[in-house]
Amino acid sequence: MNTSSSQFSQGSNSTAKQIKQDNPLTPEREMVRALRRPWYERAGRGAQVVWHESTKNKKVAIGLIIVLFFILVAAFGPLFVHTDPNLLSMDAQAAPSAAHPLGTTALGQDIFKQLVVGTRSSIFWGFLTGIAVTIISILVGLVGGYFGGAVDEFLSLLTNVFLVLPALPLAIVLASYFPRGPQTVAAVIIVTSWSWGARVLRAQTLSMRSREFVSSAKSNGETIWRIIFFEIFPNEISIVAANFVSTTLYVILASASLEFLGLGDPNGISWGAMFYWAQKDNALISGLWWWFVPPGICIAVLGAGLSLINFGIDEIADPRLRQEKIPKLVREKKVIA
Amino acid sequence: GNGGSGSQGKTDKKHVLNIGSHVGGDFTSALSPYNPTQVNEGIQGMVYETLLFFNRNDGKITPLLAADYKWSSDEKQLTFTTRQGVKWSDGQPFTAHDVAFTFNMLKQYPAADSKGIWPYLSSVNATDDNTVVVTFQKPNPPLLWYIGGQTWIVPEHIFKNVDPTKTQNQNPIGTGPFTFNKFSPQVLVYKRNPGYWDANDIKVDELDYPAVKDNATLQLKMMQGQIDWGSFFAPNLDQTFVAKDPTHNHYWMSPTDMFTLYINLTKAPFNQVEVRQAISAALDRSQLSQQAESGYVAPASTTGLILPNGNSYLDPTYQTVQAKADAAKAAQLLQSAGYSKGSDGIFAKNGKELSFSIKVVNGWTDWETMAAVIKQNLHNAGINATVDDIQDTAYFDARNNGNFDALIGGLFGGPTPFYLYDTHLNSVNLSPKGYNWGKWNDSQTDKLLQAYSSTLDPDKQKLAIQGLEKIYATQLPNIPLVNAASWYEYSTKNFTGWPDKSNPYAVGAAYAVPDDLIVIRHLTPVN
Amino acid sequence: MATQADTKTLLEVNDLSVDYLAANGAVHAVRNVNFRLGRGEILGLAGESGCGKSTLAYAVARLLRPPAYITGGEVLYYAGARTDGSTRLPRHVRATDARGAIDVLQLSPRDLREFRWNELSIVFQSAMNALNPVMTVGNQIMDVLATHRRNMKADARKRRAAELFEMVGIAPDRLKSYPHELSGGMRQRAVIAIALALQPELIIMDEPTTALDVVVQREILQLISSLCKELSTALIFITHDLSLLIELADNVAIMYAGKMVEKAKSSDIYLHPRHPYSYGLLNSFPTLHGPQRIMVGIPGSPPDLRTLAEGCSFRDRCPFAFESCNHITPPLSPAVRATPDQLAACHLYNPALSSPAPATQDLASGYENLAQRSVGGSIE
Amino acid sequence: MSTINQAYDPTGSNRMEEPVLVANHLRKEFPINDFKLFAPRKVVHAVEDATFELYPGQATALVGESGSGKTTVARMLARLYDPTSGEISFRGEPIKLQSHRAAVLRQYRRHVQLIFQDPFASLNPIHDVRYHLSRPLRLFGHAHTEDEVTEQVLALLRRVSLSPAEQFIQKFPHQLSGGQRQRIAIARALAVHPEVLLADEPVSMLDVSIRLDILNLLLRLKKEEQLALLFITHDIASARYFAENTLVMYAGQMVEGGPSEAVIQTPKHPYTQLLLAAAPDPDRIKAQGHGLSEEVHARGEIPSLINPPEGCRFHPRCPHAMPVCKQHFPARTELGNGHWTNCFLYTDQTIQQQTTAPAAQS
Amino acid sequence: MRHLFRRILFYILAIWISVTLNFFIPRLAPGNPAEAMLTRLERRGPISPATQKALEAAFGVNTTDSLWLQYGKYLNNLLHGNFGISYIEYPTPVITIIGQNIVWTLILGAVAVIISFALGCLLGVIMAWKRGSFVDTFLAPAMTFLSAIPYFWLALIILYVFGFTLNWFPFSDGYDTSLDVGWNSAFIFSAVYHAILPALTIVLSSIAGWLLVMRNTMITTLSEDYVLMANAKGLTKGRVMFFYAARNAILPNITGFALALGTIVGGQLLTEIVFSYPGIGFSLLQAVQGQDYPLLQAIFLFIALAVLGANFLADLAFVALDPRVRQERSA
Ligand SMILES: Nc1ncnc2c1ncn2[C@@H]1O[C@H](COP(=O)(O)OP(=O)(O)OP(=O)(O)O)[C@@H](O)[C@H]1O
Ligand SMILES: Nc1ncnc2c1ncn2[C@@H]1O[C@H](COP(=O)(O)OP(=O)(O)OP(=O)(O)O)[C@@H](O)[C@H]1O
Ligand SMILES: [Mg+2]
Ligand SMILES: [Mg+2]
Repeated sequence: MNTSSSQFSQGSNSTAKQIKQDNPLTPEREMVRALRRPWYERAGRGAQVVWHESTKNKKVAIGLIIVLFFILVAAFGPLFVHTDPNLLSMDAQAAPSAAHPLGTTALGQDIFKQLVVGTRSSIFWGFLTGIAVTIISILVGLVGGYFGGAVDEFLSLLTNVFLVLPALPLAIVLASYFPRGPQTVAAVIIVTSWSWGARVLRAQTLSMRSREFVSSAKSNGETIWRIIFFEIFPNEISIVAANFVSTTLYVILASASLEFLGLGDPNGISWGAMFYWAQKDNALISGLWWWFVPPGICIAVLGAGLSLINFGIDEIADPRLRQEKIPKLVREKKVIA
Repeated sequence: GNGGSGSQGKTDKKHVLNIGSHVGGDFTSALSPYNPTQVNEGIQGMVYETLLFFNRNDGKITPLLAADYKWSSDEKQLTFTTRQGVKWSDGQPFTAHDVAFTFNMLKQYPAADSKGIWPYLSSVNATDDNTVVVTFQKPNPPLLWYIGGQTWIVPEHIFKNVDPTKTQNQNPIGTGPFTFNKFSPQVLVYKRNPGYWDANDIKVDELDYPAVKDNATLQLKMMQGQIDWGSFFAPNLDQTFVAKDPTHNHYWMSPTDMFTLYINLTKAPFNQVEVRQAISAALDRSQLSQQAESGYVAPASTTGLILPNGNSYLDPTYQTVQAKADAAKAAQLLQSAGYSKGSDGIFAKNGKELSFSIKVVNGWTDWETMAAVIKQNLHNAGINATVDDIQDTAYFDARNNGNFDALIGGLFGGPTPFYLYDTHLNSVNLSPKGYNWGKWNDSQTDKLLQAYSSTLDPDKQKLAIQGLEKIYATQLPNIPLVNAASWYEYSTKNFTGWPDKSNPYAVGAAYAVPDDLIVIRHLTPVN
Repeated sequence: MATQADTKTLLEVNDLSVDYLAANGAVHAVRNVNFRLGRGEILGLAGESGCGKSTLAYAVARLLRPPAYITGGEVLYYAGARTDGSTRLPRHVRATDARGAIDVLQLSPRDLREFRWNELSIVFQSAMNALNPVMTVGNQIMDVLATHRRNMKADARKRRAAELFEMVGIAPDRLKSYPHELSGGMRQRAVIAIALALQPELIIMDEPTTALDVVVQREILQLISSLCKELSTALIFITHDLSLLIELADNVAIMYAGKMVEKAKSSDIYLHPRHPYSYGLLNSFPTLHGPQRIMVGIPGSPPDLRTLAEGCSFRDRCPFAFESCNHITPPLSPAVRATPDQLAACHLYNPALSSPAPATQDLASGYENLAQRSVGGSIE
Repeated sequence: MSTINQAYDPTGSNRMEEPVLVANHLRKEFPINDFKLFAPRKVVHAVEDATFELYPGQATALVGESGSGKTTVARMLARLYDPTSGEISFRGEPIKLQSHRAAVLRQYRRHVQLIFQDPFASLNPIHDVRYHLSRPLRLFGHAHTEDEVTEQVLALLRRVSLSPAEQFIQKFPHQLSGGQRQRIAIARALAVHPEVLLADEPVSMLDVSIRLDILNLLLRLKKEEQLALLFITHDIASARYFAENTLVMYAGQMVEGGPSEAVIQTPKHPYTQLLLAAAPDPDRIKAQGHGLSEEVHARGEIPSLINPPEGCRFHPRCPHAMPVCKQHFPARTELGNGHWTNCFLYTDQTIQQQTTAPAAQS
Repeated sequence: MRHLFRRILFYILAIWISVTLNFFIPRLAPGNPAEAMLTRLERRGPISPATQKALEAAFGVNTTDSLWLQYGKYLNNLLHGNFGISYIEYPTPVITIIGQNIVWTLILGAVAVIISFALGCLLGVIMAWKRGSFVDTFLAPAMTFLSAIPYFWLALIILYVFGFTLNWFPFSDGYDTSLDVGWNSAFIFSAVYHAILPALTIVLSSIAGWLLVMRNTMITTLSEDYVLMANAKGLTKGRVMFFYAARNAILPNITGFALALGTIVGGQLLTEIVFSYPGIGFSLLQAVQGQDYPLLQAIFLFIALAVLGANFLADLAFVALDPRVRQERSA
């Protein structure tokens, strides 16, 4: 392309010169400086916008409060528990009391402490796994969706295969044959659950790819990676966020189930381990409801919080879903609908 | 079915006993008593009988198919006189030839010889219709339990040409009080055998063995009266079971075996006896008993004797069972072994902390709890133990191949204390599939075992046992934790006559064979 | 208003107002609109995007969905005898006054269902979305017949549907097609066929042809206008393309910011628009003939419909705005004595406030000045 | 009343200037997916044989029914589509069409920019105006520091009359009206400092007043920057208003072209005539009173481009169709003053006058 | 053509991957089936080395074949429909075990999933239609909470309350085991009676998902022009609600429904465990614990087939329900 490139370079020089002439530096240094903004300020504003947008939606607000509460408990709760929550004592099967706010297990362990400390592992692994699953689905979905062709063919075949692999049975098989512990549960869940998000994102990317602003960025001269990660990806944030939230909920439920089945680490401290022991030690038959009920409530409340955020995201993304308040005039029947 | 017990039966007053001993999946048709993988509940005992019954609670022997037995003076020959008038359930007469056939069949199919008797025998012959002579390679009287008490006599005319480990045995023909009636994956049904040689003693008309998926369900079913006889471990039965119907619901956990902490004697630091003693001293066995076993069983004696059953053998020196932890003693022992306490409270030698892992089977919650208690006890004494909770197959793999620091395991008892020592300490059993998992290889022990097994003299035997007790208690080839019971729950709503502490005529567990046969013979329906 | 209603009047809209009651304030999308529509009349409704044309149309058909609410006014419908001498509306749909007018806004849901499509049908802005994608177009026509002509036999319905399709120029065998199998133009015609199914007295069409190219568009418009003439059906036709409207409609109404600012015969509007906004609109279309002139359109942007004060809402963009425009809302009234049917809402024609009334040339020069000012610098 | 001083002369000085971009026999076929077992692979014949030139400082309008291939032509010129065959020359040099090298494409795009048909879709909703305008500046090295970027973005915004610029710079697309968006899209193309601007129906979706705004803006830019413009529309009146030259497309074929005034006032091709007849024209009212005129007769729809009619694609709808129209696509007939058409109606005349057979077409 | 080819390739690959994973994963773990068997056998005392060896021989554990050779043999057997003999239920053929169990799983699962889907969609439609009403405002958050409850937890509590404490329903088994299995009224009644609690829990825990998704798609659909047009046509409420709105809104849920149908076989494991209900899920768990390779592999194959079958059905359903995909169907 020797000829062409010389032809091009000549052109660009002349145009550039021309522009310079047309626009002599105007006395707008002031304005430019006023528009200059350090990154942290911009990031701060971005966060502010996100916060504002999300708290405007009541569902998201309630969901966020719930999830934040659990995150705080996970982060700081264990700092207030000074003894090993799995410490056995002879004060077994005690009903809730001042000494043991949630009573004790059949082995005399303090349930409240277990719950608080267990929150950390459940939340930490839940979110970590959620993040990992999300990242994998983003990579697979975006790359497959954008490039199309053989890459996509392969990736979507893989996705579809993993989509139909039975998750829970596979998880059980995997979890039983690897060392016990949250890492295994997390790995198993990652393997079995990335495909759904990847599929959704691929479909989205596929439709994004043919959107005009992508073509327009292309015709503007942007590179492929920049188009994928700066033009397409940010538009899928709400899907990614929703996917992350629902994956996290799924992860928390799935890992509780696996741990309940004894495929976790029974000696660890987590909500799932609490279920395991409560069930094995006949908590329900023995009437030890305070052992069996709290972790279930915790998961359900946290899960409901996550679902609320999810619905909120849906509503933010699709204004039609927003619940408009019925105006006073309407309620007073002063107007005709 | 719910409430399908005899007392609620209709006009014909059929007395049905519901037995909950199959916990797990569905039934498969495994009707040969010598199937190596599994045998359906009721086949051994209810259909096929043994020659003798050994009561593991007190060591007493009751004749069954054998009317009598006799040792030769050199203890190399054992002669059984078979019971007369016994018929197979197909009407054919039972004779000594069937007995001889059964033993020779085990020789032919070693896989069926699950107790491993033939390595000690040279021949088994029926000298006439009522007499069977068992000839030993060398004297071994303890083998009588396996020969008389654990060998299921099968009819020659049925098993003549089949491999007992493979045969489907669709229509089991035995001498026992019940005949197999119906198979379904969910339930096994046995009907009373009217031609049983002791038919008058049998008051139960039908046995139902429903398949139950887990212990919790079994317990719920028992509490609803759907099951009369159960064999399962569940914590806190006093509160969750007995208290719901104190007049009828009972349990009795007769100690027949023992739980122990196996330590790998081939590894440092466990090859140091002081360390083993320190670990033993650090344990709070009463806590183990209370928390892991809900107090059903007593703390174990470090002699390896299952008390109180083995009381008659007990060397008075070891009268007291060390139930409480003695951290000071443990510390002293460790110091004598060259350990010193580090800043974090853990003993160390040459910069190496005293720390090891304990393997337990995932899902066996009593063991898991034991491990947790042990970990905590040891931690209090400055020993760092971690719990390695693994899948059962991984556990057996590690156990059989010696890939462990320590593991919780069971010691199998028997009618006398000898069996436990022999199974787990005899150097013969060092082989990979043997039960000497800790690799205890001690000539003194072997000698004492030999001394016991070559005599019929109770005094000599007691002496040998006491020697073994001493070795156990001082050397600690493994560290006994608590006794292990045969789990046994029952309801007197429909049947009475169950074995219990005051009348320990048999081990109560429904899976204990042929104890189940003995229990059935004692049961009477409530009207 | 309604005193001189004659038998030719079909629809009378009095003081109709519609608000979008949104969280951040009410949008006054239609404000006190009055007009009358005769039988068989084609009324064109034009105006900038967002001035409330669709909202007005939906309000007349009572099809508004929350957050839109009708806050006042009445929509009187005179259900006359049809050519076959019958009234199609059932007895129980009661007239609200002596002349047999029905206030559409007061109908119960049940009566409304009877009223709809029998008397008034509507064609939505885009045909692509107005058809149920999982139902054949034939079924969507027959649906109407089955609901409103209950004693019609199934094969009669089928015949009628085929007839309608033929009428709009689609082969009847396409009745079995799903919407996606038809081209845009065919879909558009299918929707029109549905609108014609019951031969209502009034059809409302909301920008039915924006998605089409000129040739197809013209075909459809010809079809519609001939059908209206044939069946003497009244039509309200909405678009922001004034030149189209002037060709098609008998009368044209121009809306601005929720109000009607001018209403007149289409030729009147074309030849001498009275309201400065109407003039601006007409002046925004390049023409095919005549000299080429520089055009500027209407500078500025429409006001926020949330915060409308008294006064003329066009005043900020009007080259002729004067003091009174800021305070007094101009009523829609005859502008120039010579053309009494041409109504405009502008103070320029109110002798009390301003005189003399400007001629079309005056309006032109006003805009001309504006043009000179805005582009004069760059184009000589 | 001032007329626009249309500074062109079809045969005059501007024409003498070299064309900056030349399309030579461009053709585009889109393959379509087909799940039938043994059927031959189908294609959409979207553009057949498009040939034209773009001159600096001049606008060329491309009109035609929807689906006639206008956008496809523009996209080929912008190198978003690869032409199936044909040639594009930029400043007299042919561009290697099959080359996919990103760097080469980028070099080309530095000079030829496309304004997309739809202002609502062609701006990324999550990026603000600054981002949209700064990217081309940075990509093509027109600005390096943050301040330089800001400065030039402000200048661009003023250029398209978006003021106050310092407010618009922070806005997001959804905060802009359609006309404002369209102007951002134009500014974005201008940020590259292109020599050729391909404007694809920049006004079809807009309100009349905004529409004029944009047309006037483009007119100004054409003059100021000596831009070569391709102006795509289906509104023939806008073409007349805006462009010196007009090309008419029908079903992927170019059927008529030449100076706008000539094409619009004296349309030759039957399709152009139909198009003009169909265009809304209030002037007709004067003659006929109100009501739609009944003079448009060409019923029928744009033909399928998968199985296009042989020969002239307009023949199924053409009132003057002759047997020959079904067999051959007519050659281009020059009608003088740069006005040409592809129609057999006019070739006959040519033959008679010159008594020679028309030269074989390539 | 390409589409069909791709589809077939997908089915084959999916089956192959799931079959392969299940061949290797268990075999990579420590221990072997014979050792797993000891768990059960040792309950009655120690087992002689000879018997242990016999076990290993029976299970083919002591083979000298390399893992790859075994894999080849295994694939070959599969191709010949030979699933082998179960280890944990030795010597029952695997196919018998699956045959016994799969019916229970399928019937309970299909009934529960279909009820849950139908009910959830119906409620979702009604909630969307009555948007903002009491039903909508309070049911939606309640459902959110319900959908976040761990399934087994809910099931255990229901079992405990209704099965045990109140004793209204049986809490274990698929039928009254004293009855004979057969097509008689007593058996069917008993089977239905036993299925109520498990089905109820499945419905309860999954209905919320359907309901909320359906509600959202329905709300979106209700704002479509064709629904407005249907109203404008004066059609009856029911016709608009079901034939115009719900009919379209349900389409996006079909895929989810297919996946849910596909997970019936594998997904009911917790139900089967908690309610001691016969079925393939419980067998799977046992096979896993007993390292019963043949049973495990066969169950997995069946699950994979079920999932793919459901997918296939969904493909068909989609084509039947959405005329638009009949024309072009993209992978
Ligand atoms: N849901 C809504 N909430 C608030 N305001 C709305 C809503 N829908 C429409 N509007 C406002 O109501 C006004 C009138 O809208 P309408 O759709 O009637 O305009 P239009 O004249 O039909 O415009 P177009 O020509 O673009 O179709 C507009 O200013 C619009 O912004
Ligand atoms: N990517 C594509 N794949 C297949 N066919 C296409 C593709 N793009 C355009 N077409 C077809 O090519 C033909 C020309 O399309 P094009 O978009 O160029 O028309 P247009 O003249 O710009 O129409 P409009 O005025 O509606 O924008 C149409 O029939 C269209 O369906
Ligand atoms: Mg509108
Ligand atoms: Mg186009």
